[in-house]
Amino acid sequence: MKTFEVENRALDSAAGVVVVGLSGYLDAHTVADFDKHTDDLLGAGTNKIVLDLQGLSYISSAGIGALMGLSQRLKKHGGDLVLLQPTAKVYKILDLLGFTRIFHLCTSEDEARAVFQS
Amino acid sequence: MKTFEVENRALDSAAGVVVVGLSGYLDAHTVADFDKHTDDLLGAGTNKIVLDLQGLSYISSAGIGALMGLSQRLKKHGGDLVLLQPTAKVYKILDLLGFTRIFHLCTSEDEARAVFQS
Amino acid sequence: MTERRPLAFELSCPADKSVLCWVRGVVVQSASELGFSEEDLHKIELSVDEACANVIEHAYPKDQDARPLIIRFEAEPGVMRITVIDRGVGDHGRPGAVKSVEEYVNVQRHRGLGTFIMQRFMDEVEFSQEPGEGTRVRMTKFLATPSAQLEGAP
Amino acid sequence: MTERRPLAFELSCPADKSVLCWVRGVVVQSASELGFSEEDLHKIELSVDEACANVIEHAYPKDQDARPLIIRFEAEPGVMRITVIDRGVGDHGRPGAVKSVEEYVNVQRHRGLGTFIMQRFMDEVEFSQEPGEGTRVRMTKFLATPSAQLEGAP
Ligand SMILES: Nc1ncnc2c1ncn2[C@@H]1O[C@H](COP(=O)(O)OP(=O)(O)O)[C@@H](O)[C@H]1O
Ligand SMILES: Nc1ncnc2c1ncn2[C@@H]1O[C@H](COP(=O)(O)OP(=O)(O)O)[C@@H](O)[C@H]1O
Repeated sequence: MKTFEVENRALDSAAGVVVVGLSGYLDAHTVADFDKHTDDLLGAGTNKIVLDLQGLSYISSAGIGALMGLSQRLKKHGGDLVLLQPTAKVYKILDLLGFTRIFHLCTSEDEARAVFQS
Repeated sequence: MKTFEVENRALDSAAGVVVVGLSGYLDAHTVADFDKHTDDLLGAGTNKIVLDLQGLSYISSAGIGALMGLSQRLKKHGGDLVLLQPTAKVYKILDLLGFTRIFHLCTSEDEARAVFQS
Repeated sequence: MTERRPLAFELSCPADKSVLCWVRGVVVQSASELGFSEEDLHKIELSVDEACANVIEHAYPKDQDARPLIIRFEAEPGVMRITVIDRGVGDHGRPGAVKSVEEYVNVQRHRGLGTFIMQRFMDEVEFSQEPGEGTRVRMTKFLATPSAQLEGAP
Repeated sequence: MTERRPLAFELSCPADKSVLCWVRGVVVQSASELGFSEEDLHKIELSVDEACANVIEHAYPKDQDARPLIIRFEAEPGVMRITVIDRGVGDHGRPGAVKSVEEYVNVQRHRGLGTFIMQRFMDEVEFSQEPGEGTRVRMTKFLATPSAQLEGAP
């Protein structure tokens, strides 16, 4: 049974921005898949990622830590991480913990694109 | 927390038919409420009951046994029991076990009323 | 994507009628992760309910305080086993289940429907009991293979 | 109508990452029966996940086969207690949780967020451990009274 999936969808290959869609739940169990996927992207030179969270139903500290680590690595390579449209529940979790102050959250792909143009 | 409810709604007081609505689940735990309620009705002289099962989400052998007992007691007093509009799940349970051959099932109040007029 | 490992767990709670709804919820949630059809989930829910209701009603003397109800759940590829265990009297000499709904209806004292349901809805049901050691009901349900499901379709 | 009795149960399963999703499901189902708000259910779900993830990741030596994870759930009127228990090393001298998200972000090695979450989301969190006896994390959550809920509303 599938519990977590991560897949690439190019947003703007000219600008080097990759949209990555997550679905299912991101916890201590599934985070290894996420790490492997994003390692591969970084290894291929990607430094700008929009994480589409519309399909993500849950995130725990393991997942938040992975987002954190990814964000810091992208920044080190001159890029950035944008979180797109978290579900109400994932937004609530991030917000209650204070992570909405830390992450770059967007509500539309246009907004996400603009982040990387500025 | 409410897990089961049973309440009277008169259908046709002239004809002496009482509609009883069930909601929640009818199992070994909640069946005592059902028995008490229907005992009271029989004590008050009711012998024709339409059990509206639209709100019933589950039934186990304890509940089926109670329906069975009620049906037989009503018949003994010259009346009958009609089951109205079970949910798909309750219908499935009754049907898989063969109880749709035993009980009188109706899909509308009109149909239920007709049972008692014939 | 991450795949699930087979699930194995044990629940233990007091043998009180009020736990039935909760037990059903846990069992259905767990069985649904294994991919059982909705109809099979109904069958599993009802069978476990019947086994637990029997523990609650029959296993312990009325005045006994400690009344454990234990539900063991084991999944392997294609098969789920649920064992319902009590530490009760265990020497009941189970009066055989009814053979059909018609038999149940005609018998004066309505009994034996619980066992009928378990045997009808599960693929294997084994009872074991030792006087003073309690009762175990071990129920097995096989996952229908895709082809078996096709054969079953209208 | 039939009222629920307070729920009390114990789950035990192997401390394997794959059980986390299932444990969350059981705990949320059980806590929701007690009438917790959706937000409180999120908090409970995450806190239990963190405590269990710690057992899975930290409690047992890598090569140990038997790795029990035990979750005890007790409800009394207005309060729920969940205790997460392991039989592991138990002598970890828990390195204090971070004090804020900003501290967590700035620290090089990202650790301590789990404990931060439990302490932030539950009303009481008590750790106890004995070398060789394992760890217990006992978390308490009070049901908001209707008036407290009103006060919390915007
Ligand atoms: N766990 C148990 N401990 C002791 N006796 C039991 C247990 N389970 C079942 N029994 C006995 O077996 C009988 C048959 O059970 P069942 O088929 O479920 O029908 P019912 O519960 O309606 O009698 C019960 O009446 C009881 O005497
Ligand atoms: N059940 C446990 N058994 C052994 N050590 C534990 C246990 N729970 C937590 N720890 C220790 O406490 C530390 C802090 O845990 P936590 O705050 O959840 O952060 P993290 O898991 O990110 O390190 C862990 O790194 C580990 O060393």
